[in-house]
Amino acid sequence: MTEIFQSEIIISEISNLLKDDKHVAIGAASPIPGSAALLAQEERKNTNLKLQVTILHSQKFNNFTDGSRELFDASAQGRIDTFFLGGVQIDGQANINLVGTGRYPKLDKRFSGSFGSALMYFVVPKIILFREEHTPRTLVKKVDFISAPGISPPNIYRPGGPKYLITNKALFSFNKKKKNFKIEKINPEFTLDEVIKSTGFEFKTNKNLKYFTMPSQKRIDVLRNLIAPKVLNFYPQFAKKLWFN
Amino acid sequence: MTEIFQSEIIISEISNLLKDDKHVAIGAASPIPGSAALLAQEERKNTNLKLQVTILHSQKFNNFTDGSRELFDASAQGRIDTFFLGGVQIDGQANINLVGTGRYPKLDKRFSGSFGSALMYFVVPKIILFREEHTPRTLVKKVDFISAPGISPPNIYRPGGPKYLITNKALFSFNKKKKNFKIEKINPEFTLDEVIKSTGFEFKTNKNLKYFTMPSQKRIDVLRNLIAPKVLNFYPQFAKKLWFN
Amino acid sequence: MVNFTQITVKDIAKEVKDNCLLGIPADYSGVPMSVTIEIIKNKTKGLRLYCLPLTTIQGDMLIGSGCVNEIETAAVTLGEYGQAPRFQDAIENSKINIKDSTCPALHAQLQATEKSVPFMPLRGILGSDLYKNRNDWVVIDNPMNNSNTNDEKIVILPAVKLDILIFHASKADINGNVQIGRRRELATLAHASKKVYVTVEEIVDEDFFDSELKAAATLPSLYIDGISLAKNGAWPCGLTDYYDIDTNEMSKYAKAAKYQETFDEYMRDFILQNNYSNI
Amino acid sequence: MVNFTQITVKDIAKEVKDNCLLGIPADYSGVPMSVTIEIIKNKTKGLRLYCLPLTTIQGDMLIGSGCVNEIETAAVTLGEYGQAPRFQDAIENSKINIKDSTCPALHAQLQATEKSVPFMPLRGILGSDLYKNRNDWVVIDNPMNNSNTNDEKIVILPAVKLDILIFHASKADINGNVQIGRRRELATLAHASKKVYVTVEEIVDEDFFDSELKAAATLPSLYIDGISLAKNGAWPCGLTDYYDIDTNEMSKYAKAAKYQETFDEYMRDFILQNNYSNI
Repeated sequence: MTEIFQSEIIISEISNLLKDDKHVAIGAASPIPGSAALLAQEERKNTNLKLQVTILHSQKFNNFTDGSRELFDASAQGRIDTFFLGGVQIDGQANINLVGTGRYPKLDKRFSGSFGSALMYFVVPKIILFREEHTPRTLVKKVDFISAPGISPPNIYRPGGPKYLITNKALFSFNKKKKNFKIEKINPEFTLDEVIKSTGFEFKTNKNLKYFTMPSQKRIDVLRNLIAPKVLNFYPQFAKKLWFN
Repeated sequence: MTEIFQSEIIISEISNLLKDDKHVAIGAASPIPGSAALLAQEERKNTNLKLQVTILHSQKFNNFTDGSRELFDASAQGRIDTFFLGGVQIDGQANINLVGTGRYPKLDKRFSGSFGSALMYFVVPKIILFREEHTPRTLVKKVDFISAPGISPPNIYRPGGPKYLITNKALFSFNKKKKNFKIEKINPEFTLDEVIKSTGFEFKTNKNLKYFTMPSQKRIDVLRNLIAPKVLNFYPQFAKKLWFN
Repeated sequence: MVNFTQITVKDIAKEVKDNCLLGIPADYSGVPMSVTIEIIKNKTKGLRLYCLPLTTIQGDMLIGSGCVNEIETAAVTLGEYGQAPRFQDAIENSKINIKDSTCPALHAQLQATEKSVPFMPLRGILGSDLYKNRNDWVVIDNPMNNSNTNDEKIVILPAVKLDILIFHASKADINGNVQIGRRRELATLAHASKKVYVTVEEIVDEDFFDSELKAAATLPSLYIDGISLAKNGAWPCGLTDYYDIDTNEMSKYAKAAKYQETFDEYMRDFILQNNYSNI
Repeated sequence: MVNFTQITVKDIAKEVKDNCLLGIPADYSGVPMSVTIEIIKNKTKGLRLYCLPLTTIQGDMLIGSGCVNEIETAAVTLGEYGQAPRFQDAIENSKINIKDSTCPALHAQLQATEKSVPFMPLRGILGSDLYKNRNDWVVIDNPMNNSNTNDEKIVILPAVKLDILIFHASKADINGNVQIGRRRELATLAHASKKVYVTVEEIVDEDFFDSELKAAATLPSLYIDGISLAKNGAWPCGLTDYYDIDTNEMSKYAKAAKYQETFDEYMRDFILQNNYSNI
């Protein structure tokens, strides 16, 4: 069997999380979620449950025609099942910080900004938090700045919110009522103890803790032969580094 | 000189009212204002002050591309200088009624409805009220239903409002401060007394009262040779009756 | 041949349930007359019509046929062919409820749903009797300090979500995308509707998204629940680049609709000899 | 040949006055880089950038060149080329003010101006620190009874009117209409701007309104105050159907912009050997 890259395993895991979706949207700077969504779409091509994938930074995979506000409008209308958000920091209550570390506004380290998170996190039913780096620096007890909160009081309109968090070490689910993460799957290269040590917040452990599933050779073939060339179109740097170097 | 139709004289008079405009818009069921605007546009074709004419019910003379809300948005933005409104009834305070006569909602006689008047009357700087029929039935003391009010208190945003009222008998100007109409021009076929008798509200008379200006032969030629065929495209019934029967 | 399940005009009409809130496009936006006839044949009752922003023969026929319970609109008119007689009769004799509105309010209420906000502000309106008769509209003090108008009062309008929208368009592509051209109010209507059905003159063997120009004129399939072919589907109304309004038929209708008896007679003929194919 | 007065890129840059509120299109909407260089050469000061909803190299260059006093944005980033270094430096060292926002809020504030209403409501946002740092945003109790959320709190955002908008597009026609395709956010930006200037790759000998399809992809001339030809006007950013982003140049910029000294050096070269014609 050919060597399987770390990123490909995560792509495969994310792809599994999309199985009942009808429409997945991919925002800025999300090559791994984008690849995962296109993979799921390809694998369901000949089934009754087609998957629509909208990749904002692509011409071809963007079926919106009402300008760049349409993603937000369509999401608020409840037409997008899954969206991905990242975070410079993510904390145990699923608050995300895309703005920077230190004391706002004069930050120690400024990052890009909150993008559409302050609406998307509220309205898309299945938000998957994705951050490759899994360290006490990224998964923190409390974020320095809340770009978008993980939970909201009942007098705030909030049909959507966090469902999963996936990193290069583990997959977590989020429990809205208990306001905490539970580990679901672990990268076989790490122990649970190692994951606990690299996580700045407490999370619930799982008696049925599973390992990341190795993608089948068939899936890897689909990914490399059919998906990679598509990704090259709109995330050229990422695709070149992973598949075309 | 050829016979000049009553409607052509009114078209010519309206055309004179558009002289400093940059953009005139024409709404539903307004063949006479539409003809007047196209005439003004044609006569200014080779000057520095071009006139843009938007006729909503035309494909060719409609330069909007944002759907049917664009007229209202563009007007609210202050981009339309002149718009026309009619009325089943118009009263001495320039209130207009497009809904019907009698006691709302069970009216004696129902008409089409208020269209966009309840916004347009507030935001377009020069609203020209146009109603061919000039009788105590159309120009009334008080309208039965206010589709849009002629004046507003200072805590209402209102950059626009009524400037003129033109009928087949007379042209009036409206004074916003004094909240009344003043007669400016009269159709030479009528006396001032006749106009007063056919008007249900009191208006200010004018020492310098003028007659409707007969359009020059040149203007009539432009109207019949160049404008009439255009009007035929989007107000076929009107154009056929007036010019092509 | 096409990558979506084509349905019939009858299928679409069946989706229009009694008492539903039905989106009605203006005369220039593609009037779905072929489906309208089927709705009338189905004896559908209690419809609430939401016009963006007005209706002509479609609304008048539905009202005259007893399908309508309520109408929210800025106008009902036959345009150059005069007033809408069945509408007039229904109002003058209190046969239907009316929510008299104004064009920009009808747009704004759908835009609120498009953005999933509970309301939209709109200027104008105050001082109009429209406001007096709408208990779903609210006046508030402008909470912003950015207005030049002191103590400004402003109307806010509720978000309105349609149960179903039906319109007629020129073309669908093989993937069920529909060409709407400049008729972007159809996009707003679709965004604010639970279900959207479209009749088209033709289905073309291409994907509009393969061309940036065509894509710009497209309502994407993701908002569309079903498409039916219906040649002359807007007749006797017109359709941009396809056919003009049928002036003879409109004059005939305007005359017939003056009285309920002559309207009923007209409708019997109209239904029998209808001009649509692919029903 | 054309029915409007063609101006130059330099003419457009001169319209960008010190301290004005300048509309900044996203990287996918047509970045007016040729004008950006001229603004930098003019040593324009105190600009307030309003990004819809983000900026990449354009904003970073303007900030690094000392032209900017404030930025309202959902993000500044070089995308695949990393963080925006001059922006980071400016924030970390308090050289500019920032109004951190979120994409839909930046859209909604312009839509408010488009409709000439003083504010727009928007859901989300509450519980975010964005809100805490915006004293121009207000929370109100939802005044409508149509919400399923009891005692709902909702944010309202002020209407924002831009002093000037500049973007780059593919084509203008002989009457000064500009093709924007699916980039309809450019229409919203234009509707909400006092002045609008456009650079284009080419001016074509036709009127877009002669075709319903082309008309649908058009921003009408009535919103446009001046047009200049600028071949490769978005370089090193890309332009749909014309050219892709210049990956080499972007990498080079991302590296150089890490430090002010290397940025300054880069900018000296960039200005001298710029790739735009028709300046």
